Amino acid sequence: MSALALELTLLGLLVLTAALTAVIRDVLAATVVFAVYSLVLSLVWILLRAPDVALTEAAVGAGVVTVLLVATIAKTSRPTDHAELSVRWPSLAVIGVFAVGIVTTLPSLPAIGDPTAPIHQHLGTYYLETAPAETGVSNIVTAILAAYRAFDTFGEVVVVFGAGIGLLVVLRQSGITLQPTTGSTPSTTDPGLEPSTTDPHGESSTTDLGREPSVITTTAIRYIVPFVALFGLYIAFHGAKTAGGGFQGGVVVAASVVLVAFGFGIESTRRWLNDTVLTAITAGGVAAVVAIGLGAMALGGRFLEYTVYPIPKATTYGIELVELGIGATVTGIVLVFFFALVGNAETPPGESSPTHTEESK
Amino acid sequence: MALTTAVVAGLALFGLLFAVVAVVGVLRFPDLYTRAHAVSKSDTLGVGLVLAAAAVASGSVGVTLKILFLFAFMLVTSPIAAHVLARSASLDGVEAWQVDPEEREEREETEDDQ
Amino acid sequence: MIETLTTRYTYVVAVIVIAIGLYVLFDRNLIKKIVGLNIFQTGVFLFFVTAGYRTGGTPPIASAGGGPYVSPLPHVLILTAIVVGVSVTAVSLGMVFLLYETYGTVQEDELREAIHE
Amino acid sequence: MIGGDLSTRILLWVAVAFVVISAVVLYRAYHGPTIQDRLLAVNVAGTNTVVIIVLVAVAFGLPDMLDIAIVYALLNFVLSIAVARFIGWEWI
Repeated sequence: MSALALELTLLGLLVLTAALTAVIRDVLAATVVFAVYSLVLSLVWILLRAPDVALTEAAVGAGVVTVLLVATIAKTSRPTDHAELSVRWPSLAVIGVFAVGIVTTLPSLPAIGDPTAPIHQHLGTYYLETAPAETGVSNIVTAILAAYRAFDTFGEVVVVFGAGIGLLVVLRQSGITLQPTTGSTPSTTDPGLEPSTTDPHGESSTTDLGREPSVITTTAIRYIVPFVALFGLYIAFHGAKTAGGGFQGGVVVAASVVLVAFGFGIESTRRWLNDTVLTAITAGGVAAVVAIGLGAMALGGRFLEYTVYPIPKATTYGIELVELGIGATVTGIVLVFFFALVGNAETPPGESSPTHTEESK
Repeated sequence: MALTTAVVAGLALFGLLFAVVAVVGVLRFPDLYTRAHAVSKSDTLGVGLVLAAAAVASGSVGVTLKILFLFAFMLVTSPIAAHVLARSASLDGVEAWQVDPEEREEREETEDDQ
Repeated sequence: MIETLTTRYTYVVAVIVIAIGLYVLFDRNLIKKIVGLNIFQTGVFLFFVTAGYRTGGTPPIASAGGGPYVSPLPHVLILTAIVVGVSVTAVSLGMVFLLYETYGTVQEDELREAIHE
Repeated sequence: MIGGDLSTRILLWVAVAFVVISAVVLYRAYHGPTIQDRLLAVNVAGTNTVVIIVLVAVAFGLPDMLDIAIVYALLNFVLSIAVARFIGWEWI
C-alpha cells in the first residue's frame, strides 16, 4: 500500500513539475523547475527497478543538462525576475486531443507489471538466463550494452564524440574557441571587469570571473574533488558488477574537473587541461573501443567479438575495457561542452557580437 | 524487534519534523539570507536523522557505512552550497531584509507603553 | 476507462508528459523549446521502461536467487537514448548561442524578422 | 515483502512525506524573486531526493541504489556551486 502511495505521489509530482515548466514564462525559472523534474524522474526510475537508467538520469540531469541550460540562458537573454504564468489555450486544446487519442489506445496494452506480457517471454528471458553465464558479468544491462549490442554502443560513443566536435564547430562561427588565452593579456577594456592578471607562478590573483573565490569554497573543493573523481572512477570501473557504467562514471569524473574549474578559476584549469589533454582523452576513448573491435577482427573474429581473444574471460575484460573507453570519451566531451559553453569567461557576451544591442530580450 | 521499529519511527519522524521546519523556513522567511540560513541548518539535521533511521532499519553494515559516508558528505557540502548561494547573492547586491523605519517606531512606541 | 486508469496509470502519465513536452516545444523562446524536447524524450523513455516492469521484480543485476527480474531490454535502449539526447541538447544549445550572437535574440518571432532583413 | 513489516512501511510513508515537501518547495523555485532563491529550492529538492532514494533503497532492500544517492549528493553540490558562481559573474 505505502509503495503504491509513494509511486502515485511521485508520478503526480512528475506531472506537476512538467506542467509548471510549461506554464512559467521566465526561462530561467522554467529551467530550475526542469531540474526538479529530472530529480523526480530519477526517483521514478528507481521505483521501476531501473538503477542504470536512474543513475544516467542523475548524471545527465544534475550534471550536464541543467548546467549547460543555465550557462546558455545567462549568456543570452536577460530573464525577467517576476515569473508569471501564461497558457496558450489553442495549442493546449490541439495537444489535449492528441493525448486523448493516444490514451484511448492504452487498453490494448498488457497491464503494467503483468508477468505474462510478451516482453517477459521471448528475448527478455534469454538474456536473463544466458547473459551472466556467457559474459561473466552480473549487471545484465551492461552485459547487453557492451557485449551483445557492442556495435550499437560503439555507435553511441561516436555520437557523443560527434556532438563535442559539432558544438566546437558551431561555436567557432561566433569566435569562441577552446584556446586558453596565453599570457596575462587584460581580458577586456571594460572597466567593470578587472583584467585577470595572472602572477608568474600561474596562480591568478583575481580569477577570470573577476571575483575572488571565497576561501571556504576553495578549501572545501580542495578536499571534496578527490572523492568525487574517485567515486566517478568507481562507477565507471564497477559498471559490470553493480549499476553504473562508462557513461555515468565519465560524467561524474567530468563534474569533479568542473568543480576544480570553479574552485580555482576556469582560466588556470584550462591551461592545466589544455587542448592536447582534452583531445587525448576523448579521441583515446574512441580509439580504445576501435582498437578492441579491430583486434577481434585481426584474430579472425568479427568486429568487437571478444570471445576471439585468447585470454581467459575475454568477454568480461572486453566489456570493462569498452566501458572505460566510453567513460574517457564522455569525460572529455562533457568538459568540451563545459569549456565551450561556459568557459569563455573572458569575453562576456556583450562584447564579442557586433550586432548585440544593450537591451536585448 | 519492536525496539528497532520504535527507534526507526522516532528518528524518522524527528528528522521529518526538521525537514518540514526547513521548508517552512524557505517559504516564509522574508529574504534570501534567512532562507539559506534555514536550509543549511535545519535541512542538514533533518536529513541526518532520517538517514540514521534508514541505517538502523537496514541493519546491514555495508549499507550503514555508505549512509555514514553520505551523511558526512552532506554535512560538509550542504552548508557550503548555501554559503556559495548567499555570497553570490551579496556580490550581486541583493540587500538583506530590514524592518522598515516607520514599523520600527510603532513597535518601539507599543513597547514603551506596555 | 477506469480499468485502464487502475492498471495502466503509468502509461497515462507517460502520455501526459509527452503531451506537455510537445506543448513546451511550441514555446516562443528557443531555450524553452530545448527543454520541451527533453521533456518529450523523457515521456517516451517512461513509456519504454514501464513496459519492461514486472510486479515484484528485482533490478536486472544477476544475484543468487534474484527472483523474477525486470526485463533489461528497455533499460539498454533508454541508456543509449539518454546519451544521444544529451548530445542533441548540447549541440542545439550551441546553435541557440550562435543565433543569439548573430541576431541578438532568442525569441522565435524576433529571430524570423531579423533573418528576413 | 515490501510493505511487510512496520519499519519498512514507516520508511515508505516518510518518503511520501519528503516527496510532498519537495512539491511544496517548488513554490520557491517558481516564485523566488532572485535567481539564488530558485537555486536554493533546487538544493533543498536535491537533498530531499537523496533522502528518498536512501529510504526507498532500504525499504525495498536494494543496496545498489545507494550509489545513486551518493552520485546525487556529489552532483547537487557541483550544480549549486557551478550555477551560483557562474550567475554571480553575469549581470543577472
